[in-house]
Amino acid sequence: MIPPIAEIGLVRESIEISPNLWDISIEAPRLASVTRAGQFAHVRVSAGFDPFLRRPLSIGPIAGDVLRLIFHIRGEGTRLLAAKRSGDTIDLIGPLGHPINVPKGHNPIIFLTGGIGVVPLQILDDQMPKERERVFILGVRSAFTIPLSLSEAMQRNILWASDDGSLGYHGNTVQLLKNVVDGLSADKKPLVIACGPAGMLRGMKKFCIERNIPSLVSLEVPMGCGVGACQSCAVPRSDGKGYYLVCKDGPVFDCLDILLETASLP
Amino acid sequence: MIPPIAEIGLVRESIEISPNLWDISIEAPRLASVTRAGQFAHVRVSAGFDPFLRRPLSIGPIAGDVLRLIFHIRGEGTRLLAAKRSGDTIDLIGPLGHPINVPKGHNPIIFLTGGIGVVPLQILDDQMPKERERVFILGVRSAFTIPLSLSEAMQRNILWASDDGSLGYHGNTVQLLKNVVDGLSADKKPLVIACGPAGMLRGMKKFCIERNIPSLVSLEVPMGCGVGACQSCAVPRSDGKGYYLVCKDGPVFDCLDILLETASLP
Amino acid sequence: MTTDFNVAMSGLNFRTPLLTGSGTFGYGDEFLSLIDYAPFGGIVTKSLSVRPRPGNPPPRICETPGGGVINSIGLANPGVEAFLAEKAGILPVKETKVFLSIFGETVEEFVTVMSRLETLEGISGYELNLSCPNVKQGGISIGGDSSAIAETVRECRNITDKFIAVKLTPHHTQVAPLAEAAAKNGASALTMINTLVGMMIDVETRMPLLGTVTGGYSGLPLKPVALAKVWQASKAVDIPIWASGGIVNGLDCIEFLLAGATGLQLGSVLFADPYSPGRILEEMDDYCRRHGVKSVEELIGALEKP
Amino acid sequence: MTTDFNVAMSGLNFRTPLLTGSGTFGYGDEFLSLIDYAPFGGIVTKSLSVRPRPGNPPPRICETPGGGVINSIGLANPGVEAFLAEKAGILPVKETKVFLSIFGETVEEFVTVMSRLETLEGISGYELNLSCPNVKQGGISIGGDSSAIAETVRECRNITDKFIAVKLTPHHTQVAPLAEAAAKNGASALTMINTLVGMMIDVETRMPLLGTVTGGYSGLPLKPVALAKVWQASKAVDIPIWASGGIVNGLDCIEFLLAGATGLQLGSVLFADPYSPGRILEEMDDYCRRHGVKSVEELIGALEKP
Ligand SMILES: Cc1cc2nc3c(=O)[nH]c(=O)nc-3n(C[C@H](O)[C@H](O)[C@H](O)COP(=O)(O)OP(=O)(O)OC[C@H]3O[C@@H](n4cnc5c(N)ncnc54)[C@H](O)[C@@H]3O)c2cc1C
Ligand SMILES: Cc1cc2nc3c(=O)[nH]c(=O)nc-3n(C[C@H](O)[C@H](O)[C@H](O)COP(=O)(O)OP(=O)(O)OC[C@H]3O[C@@H](n4cnc5c(N)ncnc54)[C@H](O)[C@@H]3O)c2cc1C
Ligand SMILES: Cc1cc2nc3c(=O)[nH]c(=O)nc-3n(C[C@H](O)[C@H](O)[C@H](O)COP(=O)(O)O)c2cc1C
Ligand SMILES: Cc1cc2nc3c(=O)[nH]c(=O)nc-3n(C[C@H](O)[C@H](O)[C@H](O)COP(=O)(O)O)c2cc1C
Ligand code: FES
Ligand code: FES
Repeated sequence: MIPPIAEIGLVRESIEISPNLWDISIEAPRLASVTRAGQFAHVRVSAGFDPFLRRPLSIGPIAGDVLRLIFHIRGEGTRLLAAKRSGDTIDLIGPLGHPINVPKGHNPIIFLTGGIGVVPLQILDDQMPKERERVFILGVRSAFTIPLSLSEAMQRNILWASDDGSLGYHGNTVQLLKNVVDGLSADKKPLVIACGPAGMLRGMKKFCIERNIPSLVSLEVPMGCGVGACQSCAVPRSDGKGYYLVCKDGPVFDCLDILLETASLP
Repeated sequence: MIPPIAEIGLVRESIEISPNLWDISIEAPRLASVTRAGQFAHVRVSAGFDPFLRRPLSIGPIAGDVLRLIFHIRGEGTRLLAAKRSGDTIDLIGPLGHPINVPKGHNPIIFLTGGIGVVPLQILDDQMPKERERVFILGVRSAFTIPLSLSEAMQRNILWASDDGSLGYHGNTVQLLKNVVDGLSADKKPLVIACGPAGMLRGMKKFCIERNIPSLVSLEVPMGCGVGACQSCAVPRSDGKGYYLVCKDGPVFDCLDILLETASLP
Repeated sequence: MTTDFNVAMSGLNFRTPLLTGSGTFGYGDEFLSLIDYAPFGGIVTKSLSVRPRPGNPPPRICETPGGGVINSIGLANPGVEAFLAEKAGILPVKETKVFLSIFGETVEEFVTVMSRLETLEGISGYELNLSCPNVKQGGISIGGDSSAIAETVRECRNITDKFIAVKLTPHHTQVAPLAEAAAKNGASALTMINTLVGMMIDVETRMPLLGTVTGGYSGLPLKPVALAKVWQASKAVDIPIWASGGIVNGLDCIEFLLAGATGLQLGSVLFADPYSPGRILEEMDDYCRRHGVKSVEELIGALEKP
Repeated sequence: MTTDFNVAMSGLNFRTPLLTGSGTFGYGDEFLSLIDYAPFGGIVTKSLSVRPRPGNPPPRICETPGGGVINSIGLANPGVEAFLAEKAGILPVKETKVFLSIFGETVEEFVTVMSRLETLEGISGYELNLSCPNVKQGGISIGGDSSAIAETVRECRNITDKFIAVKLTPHHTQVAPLAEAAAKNGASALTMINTLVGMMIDVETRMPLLGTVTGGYSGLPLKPVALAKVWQASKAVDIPIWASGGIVNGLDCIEFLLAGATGLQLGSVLFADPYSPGRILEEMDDYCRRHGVKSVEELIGALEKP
C-alpha cells in the first residue's frame, strides 16, 4: 500500500449536478497518479477549526492530473466544500484505505450502488480490465437526482432502480439485484461489491448470504485522523475479536468479516 | 431616566471616515427621539453567538430619526459591525446609562476628547444650550486620523492637538488643556468633561485635582448585559465602598467618585 | 403555538420549562421594560449572601473564540439585609415564579440567609449555589463534597417547605454521590451545571483578561459538558433536573429535555439576546409540531438508546 | 527561525516544547509519510493497558459547534504484550523523544505495564493516564483522589528512573492536592488536562452521537479550561507542566507558556492539520521576534499580574 501523502489540490470546476449533489474536479497530480479504486481522501473543509475535523470522501473518477470528489451536502462540512470555486485550493490527504481487491474467479462482478455510493465504484469500473464481465446497478430516488452526469451515465452500462419508478426498475436496488441474480445462468459465480445507504447494505448482505454469493461493502463512518492513529472509525468484527478500523483496514470489507447488522452507520 | 427599549435599526449609510474608523447612520426613530448626550446603545454584532456578547457604543450625533455609531475597529465585534451596509438591520438596546448632567454655574465647559472619545461629547455639544461657553479639545494621532467628517470638524469650534504636530497643538490633550486653563481669566470656573484613552483620563484627573477643577469622565469597560443585571462593568469607588456599575451608574462619573488611577480600563 | 409547555416539578406547576440562570438576570427587574416575562416558567435571582459582597476586581468579563464567555463577578450582591430593605420590593412575583439563589461560605450562612428570606411573600423557592468558581471558600468546595452537600441541603430543608434547587459544579469526577446527597436530604431539583473554571490571556500585554485571572466559563462551549452532567444526574436521582449551560436556541432545549432535564435555564444568552425566551419557545414549538409532540413532558428523558 | 526553542525539563532537554497528545498520534508511525518530526520535542503514544482493550461501541467521534470534538475511543489498544511483540519496533525513537502513555484500572496494572515497557530501548519516559473519561474504572476515578495518585506515582517511580508525566482530569474542584500528590511522589511533569466529559444528541433521531452516550471533549472549547488548570497547577507545584487542550496555533502556545506550561501537547489539531507542528513553531517564532524574546524559556510563567 502506498503511504498517504499530502497534496494541495487546485479546484478546476465545481458543478451542482443535481440539487445538493456536487461534483468537484481537482487538479492533484500526485494523488491522481497513485490512487486506486476504493480509496478515499481526507479533506480539510475549513481554513480554521470550526468545523474541526476533515471529511472523508471517496476519490471519484480520475482523468490525467484531475480527480473528482462527488458528494451530497449533509452538514456544514460538505456545505463549505460545495462553496469552493475554480481556482480555490483544497488540502487533501490520500490515498487512504486499501484499494478494492477484486478476487479472481468471479463473474459477473455486480456493482450495487445507491445514490452517492456510486462514486468509489465508478473508478473501479474504469480501472477493472475491460474484458471482465460486470453489472452496474445504481439506485436513485428519482430520475431527477442522479449522482453522475448524463454523459457518464450513458458511458457506463447502468441498470437503474428508482424509488418512484421514474428511471429503470421501480423498486429498491436489492430487489433489482435479486432479479439480476435470478436471471444469471447456473454456471455464473457472481460477486457483489456494494456501496450505499446502510439499509441497502444490510439487505444486500442478507440476500447474498441466502444465495451464498460473496460480497464486499464500502463503509462510511465518522473519522478523526483518517490514517489509523486514533481508532475513531471502528466497525465490529463478526469474529468477536473487537473492531476493524475503516480508514486502515477498509473502507472495503468482505461482508462476512463485519457485523453489518449491528454496526452503527450514519 | 427612560427605561431601555429594544429597536431594530435600519442602516442608512456606512462610511470609513479614516482607516478602521467607521461612522454608521442608523434609522432608529424611537431611540433617536429619547437618547440624550452620554448615553449608549448595546449593539448585537452577530446574528449567531460568536462573538457572544453585544458591544457597547456611545450614541453619536442624532439628526431626526437617524442616530450615528462611530467606532474604531478593535476586534471581531467592531469588524462585523463595520461590514454592515445600507439596508442591513442592527439590533439595538438603548438608551443605556445616565445622560450627562452638566452642573450649573460652570464656565467654560471644556470638552476634553481623544480619538473616538469625541463621540458622546459631540451629541452633548449639540444638545447644550447655545449660549453656554465651551472649549472643545480633540486629540488625534495625526491630521489623517480624525474621528469626524471635515464638515463636522469645521462646524464645531475645535482646538486640535496631535501627537505628530500635523494638526493644531503639537502634543497631548492634557498639555493643551493646561494651556487653555492657564489662559482663562481668574473669574472663570471651568468644568472638564473628558472621554478618551485611559492615559489621557488619568493625566486629566491629576491636573484637575491640582488646579481644583471639577471634572467628569465617560468610561469604557467590558460589559455583559448593559442593563445593570450582571455586575460585569464594575469600576472601583474612591470611597472604598466597592464598585459602581458603568452601565447603570455611569457611563459618566465625577472624577472624584472613582479610583481612575487603579481602575482597569481597556 | 400548539405545544403544551406546562411542566410539573416536585409539586409546583411551571407554565414553561424556561428559567433564568442565577446572576444573568439580576433580581428580575432590569429587563421589565425590554421583554415579556410570560415565556418564563420562573426566574432565578442573583445569589445572595449573609454580608454584602463587593465582588472581584475588574475586568470581570471576557469572551473566548467559539462563543464562550468568562466572568469573574465574585458574587457581588448587597447582602441579605440590604436586599430585604431595598430590593425585595422589585421582585417580579406577579409576572412569574421567583426562586432566590443563596450563597454561603458555610452551612450556617446558607441557613441564615434562607431564614431571613423566608419572611418574604410570593417566593416559590430557592436555588442553593454550591458551585461558584469565583470565590475562594464555600461554593465550589462545599459543592465537591457529598457530606457537605447533604448537610447544607438538610439544614435548609429544615427551615422551609418551599422548592429547593441545588446547583452543582461540573468539576467532579462522579456526579452520582453529589446528586444523591442532595436528593436524599430534601432537594426538590438539581441544577446542572454552574460554570467551568476558565482563563484567557492577552498575549500582547501578557495580562490575563480577568482581574482574578480565572473565572467562570459559560456560553456555547459549556453545552456538551452540561448535557453530559444532566444525563448522568438524571440517571442517578429521581428529582427533576434544571439544565444550565450554553442554551441559546430551541433545539438546545430539546437536547436537554431528551437528556433528562425538566427545567431549562437561560444564562449568558440573555446578554446577547434578551428576547430569546419567546424565540426559544417558538423554536421548541416548531420542533414539537414537526415531531408530533403534544407536550414537552413527553420529551423529558426520551433519549433513544444508541 | 531565530528563536531558541530548547526547553529543559527534569533533566531532559527537548529541542522544542511541542509534544503530541496521547491517543491522537497512535504509536508514532502513522504520520511518518506525511510530516517531518523535527518540530516535535517528543511524542506521547496511545495509552497502553495490561490486557488488550477493544474499545467502545461506535460511533466513537463527533463534533460540536464552535470547534469541539468528542471521542469515546475507550482506550482501544492491543495490550502491552502484543504491543511489545508487534508495535514496539515501529516507535520513532530515531526521529524524536518517545513517551509511552500507560493506563491501568489499579495501581498494580500501572506497575505491570511499566515494568514490561522498561525492557524497551530508546524510550525517554512515560505518561500516566490518570484521567480517561471513557472507561468506567481507573483513570478518572484514581485521578480524582490524591492518595490514589500518590500511590500510583510512587509505585511507578520505584521501578523507573525515566521521565514520568502524570496526566490529570479537569474534573476536580481543587488542583493543588492532586498536583502535589504527583509531584511529591516522583512525577517529572504534570499533564494538564485530559478531556472534559461531554455529550451531543441528534434531536431528529433522539440518539446520542456517540455509542457510549458521553465521551471526552477536546478541541477549541477546552483551551480556557486547560489554561486555568495549567496556571493553577504551576502555582501549586515546581515540576514542569505539559499543557493539553485546544492548542491549534502558535499564539495558543504562547498563552500556555505564559500561564506556566513548559511542554505543549498537540492533540485533536493533528487530525485537522497534521502539518501544524511546523506552522506552530513558525507562529511562535514570529511572536517571539516581535516581542524580543530570544528563548521560549523566557515566556514560561511570565504572566503579568492584573
Ligand atoms: C471512506 C468514506 C468515503 C466517503 N465517500 C463519500 C463520497 O464520495 N460522497 C459523499 O457524499 N459522502 C462520502 N462519505 C460520507 C461523508 O464523509 C459525509 O457525508 C461527510 O463527512 C458529512 O460531513 P458534513 O459536515 O457535511 O455533515 P455533518 O453531519 O455536519 O458532519 C458532522 C460529523 O459527522 C461526520 N459524518 C457525518 N456523516 C458521515 C458519513 N456518512 N460518513 C462519515 N462521517 C460522517 C462528519 O465527517 C463530521 O465529522 C464518505 C465517508 C467515508 C468514511
Ligand atoms: C459606554 C461605552 C461607550 C463606548 N463607545 C464607543 C464608541 O463610541 N466608539 C468606539 O469605537 N468604542 C466605544 N466603546 C468601546 C467599544 O465598546 C469597544 O471598542 C468594543 O466593544 C470592542 O469590541 P471588538 O469586538 O471590536 O473588540 P475585542 O477586543 O475583540 O472585544 C472583546 C471583548 O472585549 C470588550 N471590549 C474590548 N474593548 C473594549 C472597550 N474599550 N470598552 C468596552 N469593552 C471592550 C468587547 O465588548 C468584547 O466583549 C464604548 C464602550 C463603552 C463601555
Ligand atoms: C455574569 C454571570 C454571573 C453569574 N452569577 C451567578 C451567581 O451569582 N450564582 C450562580 O449560581 N450562578 C451564576 N452564574 C452562572 C449562570 O447562572 C449559569 O449557570 C452559567 O452561566 C451557565 O449557563 P449559560 O451558559 O447559559 O450562561 C453567572 C453567570 C454569568 C455569566
Ligand atoms: C481521539 C482521541 C483519543 C484520545 N486518547 C487518549 C488516550 O488514550 N490517553 C490519554 O491520556 N489521552 C487521550 N486523549 C486526550 C488527548 O491526549 C488530549 O489530552 C485531549 O484531546 C485534549 O487536547 P486537544 O484539545 O489538543 O485535543 C485522546 C483524545 C482524542 C481526541
Ligand atoms: S480515523 Fe483515526 S483510526 Fe481511523
Ligand atoms: S454590564 Fe451588566 S451590570 Fe453593567
